Amino acid sequence: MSEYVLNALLFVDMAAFLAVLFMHLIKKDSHLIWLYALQSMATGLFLLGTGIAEEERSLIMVAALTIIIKAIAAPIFFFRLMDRFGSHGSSSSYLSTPVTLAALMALVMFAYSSVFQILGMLLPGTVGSFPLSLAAIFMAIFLMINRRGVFSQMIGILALENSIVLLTACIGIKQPIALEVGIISDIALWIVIANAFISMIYRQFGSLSTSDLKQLTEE
Amino acid sequence: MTLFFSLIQIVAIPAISPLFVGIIRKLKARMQSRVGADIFQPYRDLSKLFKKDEIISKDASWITKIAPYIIFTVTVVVGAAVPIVTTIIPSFTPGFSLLPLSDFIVMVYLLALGTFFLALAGMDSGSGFGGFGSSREMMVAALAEGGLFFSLLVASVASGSGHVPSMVVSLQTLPFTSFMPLIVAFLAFFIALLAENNRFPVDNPSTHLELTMIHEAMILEYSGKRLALMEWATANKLVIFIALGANIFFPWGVAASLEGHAILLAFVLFSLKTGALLFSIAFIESTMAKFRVFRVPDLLFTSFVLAVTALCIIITF
Amino acid sequence: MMTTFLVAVPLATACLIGFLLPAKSVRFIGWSAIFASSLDFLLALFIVPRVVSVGSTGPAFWLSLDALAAFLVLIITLVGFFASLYSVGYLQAEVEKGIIGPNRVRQYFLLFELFMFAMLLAVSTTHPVVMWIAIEATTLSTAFLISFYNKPSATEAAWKYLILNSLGLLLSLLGTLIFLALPQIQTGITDWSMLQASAASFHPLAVKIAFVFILVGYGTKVGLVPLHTWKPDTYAKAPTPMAGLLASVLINVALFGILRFKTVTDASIGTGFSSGLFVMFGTISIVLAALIIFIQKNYKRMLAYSGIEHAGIMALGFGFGGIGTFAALLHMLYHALVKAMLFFTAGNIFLKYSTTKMKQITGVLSVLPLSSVLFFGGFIAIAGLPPFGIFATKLLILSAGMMSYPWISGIVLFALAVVFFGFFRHVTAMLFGPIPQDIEPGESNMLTKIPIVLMAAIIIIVSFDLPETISSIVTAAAASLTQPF
Amino acid sequence: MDIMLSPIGILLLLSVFIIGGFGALFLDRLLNDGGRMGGLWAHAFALGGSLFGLIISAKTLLVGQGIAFSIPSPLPLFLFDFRIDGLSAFFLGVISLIAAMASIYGLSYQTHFLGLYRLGRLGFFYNAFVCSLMLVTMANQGLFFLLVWEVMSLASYFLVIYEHRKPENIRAGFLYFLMTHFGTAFIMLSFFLAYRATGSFSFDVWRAAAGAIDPMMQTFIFLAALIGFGTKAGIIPLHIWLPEAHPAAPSHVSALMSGVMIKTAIFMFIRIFFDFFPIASIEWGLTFLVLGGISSLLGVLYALSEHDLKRLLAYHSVENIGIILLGFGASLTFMSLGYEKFALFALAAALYHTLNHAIFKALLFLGAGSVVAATGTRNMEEYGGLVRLLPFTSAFFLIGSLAISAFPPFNGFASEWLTFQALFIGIVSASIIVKAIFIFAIASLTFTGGLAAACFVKAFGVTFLARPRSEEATHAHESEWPMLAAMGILAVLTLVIGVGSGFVISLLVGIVASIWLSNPSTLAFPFRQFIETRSQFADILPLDTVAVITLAVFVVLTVAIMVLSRSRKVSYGRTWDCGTELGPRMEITSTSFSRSLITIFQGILRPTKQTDVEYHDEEMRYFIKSQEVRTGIGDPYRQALYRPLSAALTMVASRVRLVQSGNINMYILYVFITLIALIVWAARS
Repeated sequence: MSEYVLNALLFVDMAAFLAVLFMHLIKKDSHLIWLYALQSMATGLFLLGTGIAEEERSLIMVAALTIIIKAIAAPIFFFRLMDRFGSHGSSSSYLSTPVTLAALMALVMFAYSSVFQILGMLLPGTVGSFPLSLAAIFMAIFLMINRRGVFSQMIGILALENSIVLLTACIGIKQPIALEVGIISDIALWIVIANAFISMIYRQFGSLSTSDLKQLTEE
Repeated sequence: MTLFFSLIQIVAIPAISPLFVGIIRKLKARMQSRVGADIFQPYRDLSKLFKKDEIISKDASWITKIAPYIIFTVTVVVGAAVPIVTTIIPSFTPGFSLLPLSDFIVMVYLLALGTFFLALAGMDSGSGFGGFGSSREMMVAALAEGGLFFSLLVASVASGSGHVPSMVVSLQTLPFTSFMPLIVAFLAFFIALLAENNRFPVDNPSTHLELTMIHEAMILEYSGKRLALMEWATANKLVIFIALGANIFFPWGVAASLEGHAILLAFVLFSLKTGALLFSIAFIESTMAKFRVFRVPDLLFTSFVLAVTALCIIITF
Repeated sequence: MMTTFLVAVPLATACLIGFLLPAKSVRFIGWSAIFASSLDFLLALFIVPRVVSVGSTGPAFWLSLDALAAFLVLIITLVGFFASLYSVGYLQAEVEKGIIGPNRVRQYFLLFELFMFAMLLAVSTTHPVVMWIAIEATTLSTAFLISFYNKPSATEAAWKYLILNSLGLLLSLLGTLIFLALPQIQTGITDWSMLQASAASFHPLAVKIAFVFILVGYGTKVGLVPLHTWKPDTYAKAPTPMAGLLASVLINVALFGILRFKTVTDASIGTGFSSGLFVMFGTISIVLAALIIFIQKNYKRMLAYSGIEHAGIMALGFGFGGIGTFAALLHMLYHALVKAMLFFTAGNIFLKYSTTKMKQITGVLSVLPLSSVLFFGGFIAIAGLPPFGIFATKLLILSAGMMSYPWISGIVLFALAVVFFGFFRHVTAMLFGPIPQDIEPGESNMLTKIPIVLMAAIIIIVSFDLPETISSIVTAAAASLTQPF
Repeated sequence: MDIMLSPIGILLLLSVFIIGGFGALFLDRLLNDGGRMGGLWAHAFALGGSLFGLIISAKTLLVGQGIAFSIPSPLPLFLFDFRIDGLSAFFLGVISLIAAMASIYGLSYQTHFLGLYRLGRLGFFYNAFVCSLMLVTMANQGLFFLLVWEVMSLASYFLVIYEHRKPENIRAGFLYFLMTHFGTAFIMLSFFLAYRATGSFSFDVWRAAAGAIDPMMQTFIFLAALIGFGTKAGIIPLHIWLPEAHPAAPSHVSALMSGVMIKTAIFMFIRIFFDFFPIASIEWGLTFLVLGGISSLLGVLYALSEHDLKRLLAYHSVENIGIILLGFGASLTFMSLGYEKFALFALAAALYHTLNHAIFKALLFLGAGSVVAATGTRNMEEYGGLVRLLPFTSAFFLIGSLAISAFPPFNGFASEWLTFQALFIGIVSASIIVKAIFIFAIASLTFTGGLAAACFVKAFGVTFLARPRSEEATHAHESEWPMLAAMGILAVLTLVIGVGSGFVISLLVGIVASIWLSNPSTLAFPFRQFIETRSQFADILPLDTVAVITLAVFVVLTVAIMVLSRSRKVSYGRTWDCGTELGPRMEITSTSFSRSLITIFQGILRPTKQTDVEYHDEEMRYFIKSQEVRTGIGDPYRQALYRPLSAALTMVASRVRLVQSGNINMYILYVFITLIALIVWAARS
């Protein structure tokens, strides 16, 4: 592939990484949805770019599907959901912002550490940056740990899934089209179920904060 | 000849035991500056009791009826095996001698069998005294057994054999120097003798005061021939202990053979030794006060400790 | 052909129940579910001997059963059959008591069949990603079953189940993709045999990290400590037949996933790495479960922790290798049956006492004569006491462990004693004692009694003389696990 | 080789019990007569089976040829390996003898449970229990042994909680099964260590590889075996289940448990320390001596302070196990000091006491069973005057008491005398410590003898003599003939084995010699020669002469006195009562009987006394309405050992419970930390 395409893909990869980074910093859930849409769009574009560059018709199809479902349909679905929650659409985090940033920085350093260096070199394709998407994965998991909101945990899972897809695209694994569609339909189904649960939680608990979900203990 | 001698050996102890009791009473009376009955009075008491009728409590069972016989038999059987004058073991037919009976463990446990039935008989009539007497008796017997057993064990280890007659024979040859542990063992044995025969510091044989009597409480319900048997058995037991004490811990002079002069010498020495023992028993009875019941265990534990120290000395040197 | 038909049956019944049958015909839905699972069980009985003779059924639409898969299919269909029987009885009793409306039964059996389909698909696929999708489908299908009673605590349990399992599965997806990305295999569909064949050429570090992702991913599904936290809540809040099925069979399916990748890792870097991980997870699971069972207050949570403990025992078995693998596989069968029976009898107790707090339950022996005896029998089996099979497998695993990890086997031996201590204390407290006033003795309907009696019979048969086919399939499976071809 | 001694014979033996057990269950279900027929069926088959077992053991001993065969099993390490040599034949004989007596007793005793509990269940578990007891002596492979051992514990657990409507039975059963499982965990540990050291579970391999085990591993194996089998034997710190479980079971089962089940632990001790690993150092012998001494002394002291008849007998089992361990410890010490002959002699003493204790303890428990069945309560304070209502039972109980208190013509004395002789040999051994421990052992044996006599005067006197102390005691009636027959046979046995001690000693020395002299291939052991040359043992303890002389003198004396005093009248009046009417409360009770001894040993027993006074009105506190005194003895084991253990476990468990904090973020953090940690570990390794 040409030099120009590689730089473009690197930029898109960086965009997805930044989207996950900002997810930690904002408070309102609606912003979360925008950032998720951004990350999905970046992933879709990345797939599209690699597909076009390598004339892989199936990859282009997958990219289109990702963009339609994850970048467009899901956020609209989330926004319609958000209207019902009104003022509860925000969630605080356990660690204060500076400490969160320090933790994220540690995770990024861990992703770039020697442990994964060898792994990066080993894997065939070196499109985009392997450690970057690995860092995105760790940050997505950390988002779920840090945020008190049930909604942000769901977004955390979806962001994690996006970064995994991005990582596999970086490595350049050629999946048969049926499996890719299978995974995407799984995620779509998951989104529907998760939102059903979120509305149930809202109806039964009256709030979206995980600190209310604490009755099930050993006592 | 041996058949006749064996029969004498069996009859000897029951014959002389009332005499010993009579002597002790006489000595006690003298020490308390009383004239006291003559030494053959116990014989007359026994014959009187044998001629009297009997009253048995209707609550009592067959154990009350049979116990006196068992206890008396036990004392006779053990008495047969105790060397009084000679160390020859009475035997009726060549294969059938009283050797097994002369093992000191068999003796101790046979006497314990007697005490067992005595205690049961005590409880059988259902009166408060009997029950309490048996409880006290079993306590004393249980604790005294330690001292008794270990003192005899010291003699057995010193002589290297379990049978009393052979113990006496080999102890006679023991040099004087190594006799010190045997003296300590004798002290332990003497305390055990006083405890087992309900003599003074542990129990008062002559009283019927509820607080102080242990042995007397158990035979309170008896009368007539059964009471005679009980009294006689107690006397037998006393003679057995005295004979054991005299002949094991002071073995000299016990005749090894059946000639006349050896028997005569043995007889004299035996009466000297037993006289001394009887005198000491009488002396203790008239000078010492009876111990409180819960001080008796300390006395018996001292006897046990004495015996164990004697054993340790014997083994190490 | 057989396997595709086997996998398709539950899917067909799901569609049948979902679309064709009206919600009101509860009886018909129940019987169709029972028919489907019995058909599946017969198919499995037919397939297993063939797999024993042939080695593995021919691939059709990515589906092929080798020895290990066939053994698991047998377990799934066996326990599935009893679960469907019991579910019909249980739901019928619950509808009578008015806890749930009749239309919920349809939703229950729809999700039940989807769940069975997903498990059978997961076990019989050749492609790792398809297996992943199938296991993800099990999570999705059971999510609503856990929040079946629409109580806040049920929703909370379902939410934790969903989030934690999805996180785990995404990690295992990453692991699978790394495995697939390893240099040589770039061409399209890969299956287990191809993965194992090219395993020798993988780079050791890459394989280790990929296996770690797989182990943590599917480990969350198995419920190994410290990834187990969703399990007690789920089994406490889910309807008891479903909890029984989850507790007994889903562990095996998830373990199956890990075992597949274990063979690949062992082929490339030797057994040291993976067995060390398995033993570490196994020991921690047993010790923690032992301690928490000791002071447990809720009998369904106690059964959940017993599930964690037995997952730990199985992990130990696979970690120790040699006889341990054979014993662990056998343990899968015994544990699945006994745990399901325990849950079903606990379900009967719940139907009668309608509380899960052990403090309020006494005199079960006189209230439910049959269920209590089987509950006590189940306890004796699960605690590994002689007449039942788990005693043998427990001893075999520990003796296998004695050779390689003596200290760990010692600790595990005493942890199992603590488990027995806690479990026994609770069971005796529940079984004996006077009957509480407001409980009238007597079992509920027939369908809650037949399955547990049949299961007890099967447990005794399988424990006393292991049928020939089962022991040969287990030896074949163990062989495939220990020396990959 | 007739079929009796072949594998078919053994399998036939086991099938008898299986048919008996399942037949009982089936009959119980079939005819709804409360299980009477099922119970009869079960006990009849158990009787047949035990007689069959008795014949097998006798034949094996006489022929002097052991049997060894194995049945393959589907599981890899499992192998149903049977082996009957001299030692297992002896224990099989003891088990079958007591099981036969218990079954005869059970035939009519079980009717007491009619209407309360189903008898088929009792029959089934009874057969399972006896069958597993017999199998324990035959198992020759580690895992097979563990299987049979746990089946034995399980069957006896169900028998202990047979009367499950009584809460104290449930508690007793719970404690019993828990302690046995705790013991089995240790046994498993010792077997696994042996497996690790020798590479196989088969006992034959262990025998072969005994020398090659390194001392550290060997100490662990012995320690684990000591704790494991010590729990089943009831050695002092591990005995707390014994006085709870044995009284709870039906009497013929507690006779079996107390007489025989705890002996299986002794059997395994002998197997491990003499047969598999005959390389134990002297410390082990001394440990057993000390444990035996302590167990016997404390066992008899606790028995003294009991006023529940069956608990008293259970504590006596602890005491007698102590005596057996004294013999066993002495033989172990002699073995390590190199005196083989004395070791053989001491072990014969231990086996002799095992046989004797099995017989007279079974007799006493069956007697106690009749008393409890007749009066309906186990509290001795409510007995009294039963000697007239239960003449035969009281006679047999008296013979049992004489035997257990070791009085000469009876078997108890013979084995205790032998143990004494073994201990005497120990005194003259070399080092000071060994001498000191042997002196301690002799002291404990002496005091145990004395205190046991006191305890049984109390037990027999309070139960049978004087006047009934309660209403129930007055309605007691004699038990049916099978129960009396069983007790009768046992009573005669105590006398026969006691008087025939010469023959029995030669038999035991033959058995003990078979452990070392039976060549591994043909399993033949030179038992017959010992029987022929029994004359050499005849003069050791000829109790027969003692018995004959005592009897002769007794007869002569009685006849003489009868004749002499035939003219004297015997009249029956009231007991001397100082003028006041003697009520039942004025007799001595078991508590007051043993109060003096308890006060003497208060340092050890820590007696507790609790007085609650109830006044007519609380403020004035002058007029006492009622006063209650509750006396008991301290239980140091629960306070010092078992409660702190379970409290620590609960404390740790409640700490660990915080893992399940309920907060989902924490759960995800667990997953994340595990992931990171494992990745770092994988990268580094």
